[in-house]
Amino acid sequence: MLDFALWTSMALVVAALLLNVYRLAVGPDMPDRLLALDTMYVNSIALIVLMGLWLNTKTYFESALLIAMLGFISTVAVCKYLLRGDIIE
Amino acid sequence: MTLYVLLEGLIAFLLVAGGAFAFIGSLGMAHLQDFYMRLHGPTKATTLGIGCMLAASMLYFWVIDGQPHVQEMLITLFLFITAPVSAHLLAKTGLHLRLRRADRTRGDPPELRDEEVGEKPVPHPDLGHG
Amino acid sequence: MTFLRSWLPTPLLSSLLLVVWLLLVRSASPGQLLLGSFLAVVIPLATYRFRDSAPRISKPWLLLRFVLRVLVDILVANIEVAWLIVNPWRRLRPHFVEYPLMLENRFTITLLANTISLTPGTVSANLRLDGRTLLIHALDVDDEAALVRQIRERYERPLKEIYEC
Amino acid sequence: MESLYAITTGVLTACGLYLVLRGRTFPVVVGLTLLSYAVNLFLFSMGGLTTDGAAIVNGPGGYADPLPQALVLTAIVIGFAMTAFVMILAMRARSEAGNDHVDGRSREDREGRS
Amino acid sequence: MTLLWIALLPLLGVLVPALTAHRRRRFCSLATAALPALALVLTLAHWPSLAAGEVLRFAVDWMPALGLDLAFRLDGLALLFNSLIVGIGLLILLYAHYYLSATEPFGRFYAYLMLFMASMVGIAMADNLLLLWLFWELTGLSSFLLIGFWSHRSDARKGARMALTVTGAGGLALLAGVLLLGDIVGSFDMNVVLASGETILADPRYSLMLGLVLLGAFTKSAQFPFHFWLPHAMAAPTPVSAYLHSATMVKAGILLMARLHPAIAGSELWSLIVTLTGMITLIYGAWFALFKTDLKAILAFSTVSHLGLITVLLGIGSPMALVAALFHILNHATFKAALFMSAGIIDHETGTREIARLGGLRRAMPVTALLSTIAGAAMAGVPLFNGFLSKEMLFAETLAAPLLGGLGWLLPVLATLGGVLSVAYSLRLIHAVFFKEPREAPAQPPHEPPWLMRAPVALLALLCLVVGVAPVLVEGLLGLALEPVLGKAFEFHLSIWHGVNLPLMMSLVALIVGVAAYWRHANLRRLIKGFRPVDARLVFEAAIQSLGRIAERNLARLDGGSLQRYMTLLLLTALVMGVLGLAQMPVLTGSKGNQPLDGILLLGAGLLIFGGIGTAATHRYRLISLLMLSVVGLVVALTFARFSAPDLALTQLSVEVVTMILLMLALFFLPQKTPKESSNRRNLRDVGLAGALGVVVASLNYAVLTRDNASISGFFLENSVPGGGGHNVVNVILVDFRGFDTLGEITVLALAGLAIFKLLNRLRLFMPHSDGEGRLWSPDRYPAILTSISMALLPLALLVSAFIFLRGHNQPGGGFIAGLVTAVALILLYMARGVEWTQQRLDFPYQPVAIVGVATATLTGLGSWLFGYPFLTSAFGHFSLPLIGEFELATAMLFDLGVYLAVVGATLMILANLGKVTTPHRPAKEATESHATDTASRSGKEKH
Amino acid sequence: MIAHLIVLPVLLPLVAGVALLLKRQAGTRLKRLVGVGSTLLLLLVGIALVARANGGDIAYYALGDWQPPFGIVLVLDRLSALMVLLTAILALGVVVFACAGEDERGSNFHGLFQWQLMGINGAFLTGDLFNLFVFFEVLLLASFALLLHGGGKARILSGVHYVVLNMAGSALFLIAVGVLYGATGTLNMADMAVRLGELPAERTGLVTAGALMLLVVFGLKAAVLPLYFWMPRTYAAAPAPVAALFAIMTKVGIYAILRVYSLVFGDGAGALSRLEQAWVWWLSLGTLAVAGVGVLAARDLRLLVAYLLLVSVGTLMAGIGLGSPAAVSALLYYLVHTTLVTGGLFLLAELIGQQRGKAGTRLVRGRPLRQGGWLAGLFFVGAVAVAGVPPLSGALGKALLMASAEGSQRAWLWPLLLGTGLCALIALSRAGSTLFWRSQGDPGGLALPRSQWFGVIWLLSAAPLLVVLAGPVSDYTRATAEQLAHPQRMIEALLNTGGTP
Ligand code: NA
Ligand code: NA
Repeated sequence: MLDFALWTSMALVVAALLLNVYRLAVGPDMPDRLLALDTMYVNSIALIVLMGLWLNTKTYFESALLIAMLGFISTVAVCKYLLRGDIIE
Repeated sequence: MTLYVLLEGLIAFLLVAGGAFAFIGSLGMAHLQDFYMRLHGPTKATTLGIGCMLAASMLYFWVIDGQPHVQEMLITLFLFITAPVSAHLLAKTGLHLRLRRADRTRGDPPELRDEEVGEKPVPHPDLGHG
Repeated sequence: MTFLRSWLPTPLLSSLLLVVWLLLVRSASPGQLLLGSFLAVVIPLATYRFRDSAPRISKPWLLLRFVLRVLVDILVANIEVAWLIVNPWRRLRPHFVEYPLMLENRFTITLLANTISLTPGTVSANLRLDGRTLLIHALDVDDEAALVRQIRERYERPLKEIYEC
Repeated sequence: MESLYAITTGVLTACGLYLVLRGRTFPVVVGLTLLSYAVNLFLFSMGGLTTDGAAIVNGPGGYADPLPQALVLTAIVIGFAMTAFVMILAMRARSEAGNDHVDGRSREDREGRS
Repeated sequence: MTLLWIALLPLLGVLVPALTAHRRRRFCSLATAALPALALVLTLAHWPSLAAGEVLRFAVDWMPALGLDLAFRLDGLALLFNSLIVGIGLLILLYAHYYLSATEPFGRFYAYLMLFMASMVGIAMADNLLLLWLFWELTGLSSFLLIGFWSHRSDARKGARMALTVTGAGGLALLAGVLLLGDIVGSFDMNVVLASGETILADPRYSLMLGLVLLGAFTKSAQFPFHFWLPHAMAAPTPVSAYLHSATMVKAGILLMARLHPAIAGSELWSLIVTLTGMITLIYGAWFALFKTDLKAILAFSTVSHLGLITVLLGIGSPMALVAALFHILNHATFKAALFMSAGIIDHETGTREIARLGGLRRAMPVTALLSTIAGAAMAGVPLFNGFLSKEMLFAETLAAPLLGGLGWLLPVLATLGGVLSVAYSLRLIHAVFFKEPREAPAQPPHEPPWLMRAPVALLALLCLVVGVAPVLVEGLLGLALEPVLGKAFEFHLSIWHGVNLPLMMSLVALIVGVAAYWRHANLRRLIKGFRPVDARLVFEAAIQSLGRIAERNLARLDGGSLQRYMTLLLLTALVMGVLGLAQMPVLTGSKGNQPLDGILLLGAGLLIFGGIGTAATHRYRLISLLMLSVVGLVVALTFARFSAPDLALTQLSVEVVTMILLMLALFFLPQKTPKESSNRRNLRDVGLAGALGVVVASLNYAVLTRDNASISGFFLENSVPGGGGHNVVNVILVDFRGFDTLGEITVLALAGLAIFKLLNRLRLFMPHSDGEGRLWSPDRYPAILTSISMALLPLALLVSAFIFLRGHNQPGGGFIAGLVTAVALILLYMARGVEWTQQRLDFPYQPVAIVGVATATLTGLGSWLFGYPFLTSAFGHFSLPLIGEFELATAMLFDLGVYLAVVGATLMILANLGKVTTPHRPAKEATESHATDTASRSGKEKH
Repeated sequence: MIAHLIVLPVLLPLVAGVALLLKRQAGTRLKRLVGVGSTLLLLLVGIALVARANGGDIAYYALGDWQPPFGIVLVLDRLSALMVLLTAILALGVVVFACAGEDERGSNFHGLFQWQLMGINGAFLTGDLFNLFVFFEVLLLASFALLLHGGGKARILSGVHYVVLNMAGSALFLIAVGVLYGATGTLNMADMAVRLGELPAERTGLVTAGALMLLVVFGLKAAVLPLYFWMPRTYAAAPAPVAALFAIMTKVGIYAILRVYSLVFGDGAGALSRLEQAWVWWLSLGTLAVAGVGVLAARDLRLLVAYLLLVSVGTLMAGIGLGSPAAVSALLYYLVHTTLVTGGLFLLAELIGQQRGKAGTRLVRGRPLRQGGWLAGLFFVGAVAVAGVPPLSGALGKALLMASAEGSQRAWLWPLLLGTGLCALIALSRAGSTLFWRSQGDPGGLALPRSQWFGVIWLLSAAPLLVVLAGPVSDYTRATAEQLAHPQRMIEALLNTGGTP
């Protein structure tokens, strides 16, 4: 049952990532693409967690933690760039 | 024994639910009509989806190791701190760029009106590019 | 007391840090407790200069209640939004809502804004420069006033209560 | 799996190199970054592709080759240092030359010459 | 040992004028003369022993690897030449003492002269082929300095360069020839070479070697067609001309031919080339000497002619011809030096060397006139003067030479023609200057020069006369000199009268027709107007200049200054190399088959390919391209995680964020879009090239991945815990097994910070006030929500980085990642709160942090010295404290702390400094803004 | 200290650099003292290393006490000792020269300089392929920073080319190292040599690809024909002391080729043995030809010197292409000569430019030089030496190399070598006569400081000294070449117990 759930979940996350890619490619505007990228980051946390479950290891916990903590900073930087141009002012 | 079956079921449920939320979040992002609406999916559904999976992971390792694993809560904590911020900034950026909203959207925020207060009107030197 | 003040200016933050540390190292051995406490004291001191004068929490127990309420809201309302997204027959009624803020402190406003963003159906889209109005984008709203009222009662008031302002 | 991996590094390398061959500094820097990703993946795989074998020793087990990992880590950091430098150099070159062509010559210059 | 002194004394003599130049000229001249005079005395002192049949040699090893020895010999030939070189050199010195004007830097002049003398002596005495070549080239250099002495004059500069170029080229050919010769013989030792004539002639490389050596000799001795530099060398001060073109420089080639005669002459080829070249030169030089109007030019062309004469004799190569050659070397040196010096006196006194403007000087300067007439007569080959004797010997030898078969009559006829011409030009020279009435009276009446200035001329003229009357006097010297040239002793006798024979007739013909020719000179002139020689200098200059132009054009074609072209070349080279390797592989797939694929892997690969191609395809829209790049960065991190590299995943993730921020910061000051410039063809070509290399890389990758790898890594896995005290092998490799790499790497990082700091110094940037679409910037400088969150995040981030740092040795993590996390958290503050606010609170300089990091790592490594271990040896131990329990301390942690600090410091140096530069809120705000508009308007012109 | 002698050439400049960079605001005098002092010490260390290596033993230093092939080792043999000493000699002249004020024109000169030396010495000493990469990067980044010292448009723009090409080169390096590691499983060069001896035939192509790509990288650093284009302009634009120091940077590429291909792809490598040689040979000839053209075309003294450096690259590569111990010995002798002399010429060009005012180093009529006599004398020495005209060192080096060519090699090498020599002669005589003779107006400029004179004379005095000491120097290079021709000795020293740790 767990295996099935794991694979289902993975399939869903994969599908989610593909949707992100779609939005990233299509746009139409910069914030759309940025949103797609940001979501991709978050979804990749899911991917890592699922991998940890699959391999039965906690080695990748920090990777997920780091994405959660730092992933949004790229988004913030691009937003700031679009808003103000100069991101450190 | 039954406890384990129950737990396994719970874990499986959480996993699938998490996957489903993540998917729906991205689905919303992919197919809703305007940027402001697309923003909603990832901000919440995805975050919740990750939360579910993390819960599943916590439970799973708890079961496997026989001792509590609550580390994953930290990831959720960070996500809850950061996700709304990126959503907010994205929305702000969308407003700043005056992205089109769906026609039926109600409310007329001044952010989306034509006149806006900005800084000195010096044209960008690269305007001619491209 | 002054000793405690100067070494532990933000007890709540310090305890949060200690908890996080123990979660991180997945151990509550005396050694880790000691190390965690050390970090929980040192880090706030080191980063003290980077904090604006944060509002003091007068009623911590209310904070706990608030957090739980938000969690539940997230859970419940998310299902609603999921349904909104998935359901092909449903026509969404998006709405830009201007929300007049009662809170004045930036930090608490941030908490409110983030709460609004996390709870389904709403994203705080712009905090106006004057800090008085929050522009909210709602995914599916029937009654603007009801939304404003709900936010006010459910989130803003408790926050005001928690922080002494 | 190995073939897919190899194709991927190949494609990334090609994309990076294509950008490196562009005439403006920014795409070139982006290309160098992309190239370094590709090269890191390449170097990383020189010890083979191992699933579930992080080289954290505790007992016996099939571990991934840790040496290429250490090399790649070094390469990532050096690559970052280089990228940072070249990016800012490109900014500086733009401010000196007035344009961002890799040769510091504007289109008029180049057309005037040839 | 005295041999060494003879060779070295003139060389030391270079220093004397340099040291005494500040004294009075008389002192300096005398002092300069002392050492060469001593050398001359020493040389002559060996005469008796030479006469007794000895050959004196001296040798010490110098560069055995090359076969170069410091070896000198003193034989008859060297004696003859040394006497000429040093003897005439001393006379020239005396003459120059009066010749140079008071303001000229005589010390320098003397030094050059001495250098030249030393190098000539070296050629004469070298007993090693390579040593000979060294001195040979040194004559070229010193003559360059001498000819260009009046450097303010364009003709002097050009003449000097021409002489250097032509003789230098010859010298290079000579080097090749000498190396070949040494290779044929197996030694550069002159004795061995001279004794190996037969081996040399039999060697298949003989003709090539001969050609190269003769090229050297002919260029130096101004043989046709390399003669053209010589007349232009006349731009030198007259003492120089007198020296270089009578006794020395031009004789070097002759000397070389004479020196190597036993070894390389003796073939048909030699005779043919040398004789014919000499003959052509003889006629050519004489012909043009007749039509020159500048005194020194006449002398120059006559020199060319006389060198041809000597060459002819060397080419004929019979014993008497060699005697004649040596004899004429001596004779030519005397009369030509005398004539040059008197030409200098005339120039000095009248201010001109144009024969048209001269005339009747016998009245004003009778002594000079007499001396010049004597020397001129010698040059013309008038009986009773020395030139007559050697010229008659030439006639005799041309008659006897068994050359050219049926055309054998040609040589004597041409020789006679040469004689005719030389009579004519000598007569013209003397007559026009001293005897013909001048066309106009000179502005100042000329005087006789001081008698000491005239003394050298007198001495030489006297020699002409004495030798001409009593050639017996030089028989001994010539005999000695002949022996090494001929390779054996030879008995001969010089006399004035051989009876009435064909050579005498030829001399008479030469005299009579020569006088007649001068008589009808004007008609002849008209006759040859048609084929006046092209001015060699102009041709040479034009040739050199067009060489430069051609070089420039070709270089521009080759190297257009285009990075794209360079990069294409680099990649093409790499492609060729890669393909060459792959082509040698019988099969690409190794023995280790593919592992199974799954959906996640496909997705990952798909995302990477999407991101990569997306980055490339959207590169003209830079921000989008960046987002695509970010996808690649993220998925690369996931790939690392997927394939068991958590440390790499962490590093990649944090570097990715920092890179992104960096690129955004930079992009602000660059155009937002790339104009479409490249043609489709070029794009296609680039795609092809990049794609091909991609295929190569993929193939290599695949080939390695499908093969087993017997790596040394087992050692690391085994020793990580017992030897390095850590469970995370990657980290132990980084801080211990290969800590030296890491030390280098943090140095690189710190260097990047320093370099960027340098780059940002006084950087002038324009600040766009609106974005790419012309939209104004948002007025919200520091969005409040971001502000609050960045502050809330900071303590948490620090805690996490402490966690990552501390566990690094045993679990994924370590100093790098911890450092990057800290830095990113701080950068977030910069983004959220701005430079001013943050800087007030982070008020320490970053450079020391980075450097302290490097220092910490270094000092940790140095610590092991205290315990007698090599640099970077680690130590660790498990300790136990009550309450806390067991814990581990390792020096590697200290090393890692250095890494942490270096990363934090360097990253902040890079990003924060970059942020600061671009921020208008600085003390120098006004200045920046004026710059900004400035640059903005400038950049505005850049629109396409 | 003696036990750690081998690591000192890296540590000394590292520590000095740290000290200098730590106190950015320290007084100029103190910085100069530290910079010059450290370089002086480095010189002593270099001498000690050469003295030790000259015994003929090969020693190594195992960093972290991890024995080869597992840990990183520094290897001391005649070649590495020679290169370190050469670097120190060059550096001393350069750093003293810079003390005249060039060091104050931008930030952190002395610190960066020391780290640059660290990178160079590390590259010369390391016995590990990846560590070589790291040191390449150290010296590259330091050189980037130094190149931009003092700013200026030409520097920045030539810097872009330099940096971008070198970064691409670094990527290639990593690929090559990766392939070699993938095929052999080791990074230690001696160990790699051993493993190549037992390499299965089906991997030959893989290793060939890696080795040849590595050759591209080294060729890029060495500035050989299709890859040299970054060099002339970059060097011509660099500040004089930096350009002079750069004289050794191309030699790092040459050194790397010598080291890697003699050790790893030596006789023991079977089919892979000396696989670089044919390439190097033909490319060197091409380089010589192009460099000759460049020399003729250069209209600026600095550019001229840069192209002369390119000539020397071609000459050195030809030595590698010839391959015999005699040729390698010749190229090493020539390498010492050309490094010091071109370094001196770069410095000299700066002095000349300073005194010519507006005309700078452009080869056009300018004002006379205030100290023209001395400068002209030094220029004469440098020019004679670099053109390969007797009686200075270039001539001997060139003759040595020509003599070492055999058979048909001569037909290619001799004409080219002699031809470029002639080009150099033409160009230098033209340059000299324009700079020192063809002047008008009154001399201007200030008298030059003593330290600058020292720098130039220190470096150019190599030209006569190498002639006077031609015997011992060529004996040493000959022994070095023999050592390189027998890599087995090094392999034994490193992998058995032969060496002293
Ligand atoms: Na979100
Ligand atoms: Na800024």
